[in-house]
Amino acid sequence: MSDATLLQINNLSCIRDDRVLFEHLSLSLAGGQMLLVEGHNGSGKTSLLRILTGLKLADEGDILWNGVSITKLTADYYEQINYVGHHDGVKRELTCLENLRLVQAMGKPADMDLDDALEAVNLYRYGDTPVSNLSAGQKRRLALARLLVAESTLWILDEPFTSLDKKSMASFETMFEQHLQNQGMIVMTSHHQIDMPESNLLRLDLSA
Amino acid sequence: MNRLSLSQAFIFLLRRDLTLVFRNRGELANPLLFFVMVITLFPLAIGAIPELLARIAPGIIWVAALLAAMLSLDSVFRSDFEDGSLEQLLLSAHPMPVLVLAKVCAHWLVTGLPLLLMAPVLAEMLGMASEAQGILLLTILIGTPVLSLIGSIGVALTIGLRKGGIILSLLVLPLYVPVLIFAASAIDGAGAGFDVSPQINMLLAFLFLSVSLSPWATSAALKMSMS
Amino acid sequence: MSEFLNMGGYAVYVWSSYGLAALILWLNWYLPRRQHQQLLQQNKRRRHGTGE
Amino acid sequence: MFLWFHKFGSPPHFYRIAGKWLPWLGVTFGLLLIAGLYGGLIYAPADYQQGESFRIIYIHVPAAWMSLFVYMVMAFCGVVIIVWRMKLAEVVLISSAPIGASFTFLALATGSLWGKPMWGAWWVWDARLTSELILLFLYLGVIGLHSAIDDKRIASRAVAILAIVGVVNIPIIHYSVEWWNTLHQGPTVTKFDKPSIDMRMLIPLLIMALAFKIYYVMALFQSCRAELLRRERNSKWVEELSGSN
Repeated sequence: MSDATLLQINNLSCIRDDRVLFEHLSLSLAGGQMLLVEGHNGSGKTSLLRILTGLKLADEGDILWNGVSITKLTADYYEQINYVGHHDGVKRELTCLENLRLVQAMGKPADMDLDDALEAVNLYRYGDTPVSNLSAGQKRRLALARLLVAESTLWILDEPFTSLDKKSMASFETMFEQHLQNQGMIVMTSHHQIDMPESNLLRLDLSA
Repeated sequence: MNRLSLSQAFIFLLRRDLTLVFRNRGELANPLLFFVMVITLFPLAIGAIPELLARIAPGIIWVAALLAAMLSLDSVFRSDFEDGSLEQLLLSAHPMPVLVLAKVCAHWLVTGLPLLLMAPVLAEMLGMASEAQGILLLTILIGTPVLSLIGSIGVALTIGLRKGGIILSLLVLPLYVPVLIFAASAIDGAGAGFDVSPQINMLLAFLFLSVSLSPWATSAALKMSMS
Repeated sequence: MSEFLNMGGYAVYVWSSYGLAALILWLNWYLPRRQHQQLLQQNKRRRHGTGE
Repeated sequence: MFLWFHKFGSPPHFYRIAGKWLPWLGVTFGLLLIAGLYGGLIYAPADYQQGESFRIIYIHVPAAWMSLFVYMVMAFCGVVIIVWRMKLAEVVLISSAPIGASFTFLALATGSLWGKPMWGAWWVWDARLTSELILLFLYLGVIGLHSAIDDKRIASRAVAILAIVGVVNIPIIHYSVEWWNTLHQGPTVTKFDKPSIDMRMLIPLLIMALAFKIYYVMALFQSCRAELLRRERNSKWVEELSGSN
């Protein structure tokens, strides 16, 4: 990954049912940086993240990836991002391993063994267990395992720590730091206190 | 490791959807049961007059197939929509229309194909002429995929709505009219001993048209529904 | 005149067609117009409500 | 050209222009309507077969033409919405739907009123009436879908897709129904639009068709203005508007 990798938000506005969630938002994020989006409920955090993924269209403004609008890039951009939203995006009828295989099939597979990925999120024992038998926290960990098995530069995470305990939070924070050290980027929202080095952390407060 | 090729991704998703259905076997028979029951209602409602039933059999079977196809449509995207898999598919590096086509194919294999197996039994029960039965199967084979493809557009448009069911039928049924006309008339014609290749050719044309166009509309509609 | 109104015995059909057309065209023009005026008034009220 | 398009497409500009045009459209429509009515009801001779009842075609045929025309306009707007995401197209599309549905309903109702004395029944499965009925369902689908989705910008994109899908299907449905009709009823059914129509009958028909078209633009502008106000009630230009009144 070169230093040129850059996510730019240009003059972005989002209006929902007459209410302006945010207006004229501009910032940029380089490799190795993390953007923490803060704000009270309904301040537009999720909307901003979904606009960044390209799932939602902004009412005004543009998102540029290496200088090119993401609406023009589509598939080339999707290959670069990984999104974990409110929903885990895992099928309850399939086992953990089958779910991860699906993630790989639909994206760009990383050079990581699926078993190792499960080990990393502490689910190794559950490889052949159907997801419907997992707890909420375990499902969340499986959802986050997609970050390891599909290669991507930009991670877009909407409340990744929901239903996770302290210990797994800490291990994911280490994983995030690793990703930043590899010149990756993270955009995330979280109600939890984040215990990560402030040096490459940007904060954006949408309630202001 | 490399990204899957397009055809590999298509087959992978098709197999995934089939696996999902077989792990929920209970729901598999529902559209088929509906199809059989609707047809059973007709003799009860209009009287078991053999000539009359044989005369209207193509129409009944096709209207029932149409309704069964429509009612089963909701399941194409429903569970993927609810658990967030759909947004992950939209963010996939593969082109969405191809993935949509895979899902619709899987859906047709489990809902459309069983109708094909059941249709001869029902045709016999309604006393349909045996010359017409082959054509009946042919029209179902060609026609029901068209129903699934067109219907998937309607489902994609209404998936985010709480009460999408009624509005779905309002959107989709008018678009089913041409298939219904040509399929029923092909069976009628075959029963009367006419050459029905024009009707069959029309149905084939509908199939090619909907295979090539509807996945685009469906993925555009899914994108709209997810935003 | 009465011959004209009689329409060669088809008066009911002809005049109800024209009447229906008049009604439908009038409705399509009148309803949006009324809505437009209501919206203008609402806006005025809102403006005065928040402005002062 | 594109600049003009862009300027015309901006909501405040369109709102003003539409307001200015409305009276002129009204006058034109009035004049055409008087001419058309005079031509259709008095000037045109009675049909030798159908007698005076044929005068219903001066409502029926223009309404049927408009029902198709309005759908084409909607599909065109649909393309503009999908490709350029133009706000004005969204407003035009959804404002057109009730007008188009009304024209379709009018064509159906007058067809039925004409059919009663001609065929002796209020409804026959004639090709044109059946196509109009299906077209009405298509219109109702657009209206229903739009009202079912709360977020109006998303709703506009949904109906845009639906209108485009519909317009691809309309010719297919139309020819299927036509074909079905000849198959089941034979070509003996009298059609409204005979190829050899008397000039004195044709001219009023064309005038009425033009009057309906002008009426559509007029009703469309009227309802677009209301829809624009509703959608943009928080924007600056609407606030300025209520200030200046």
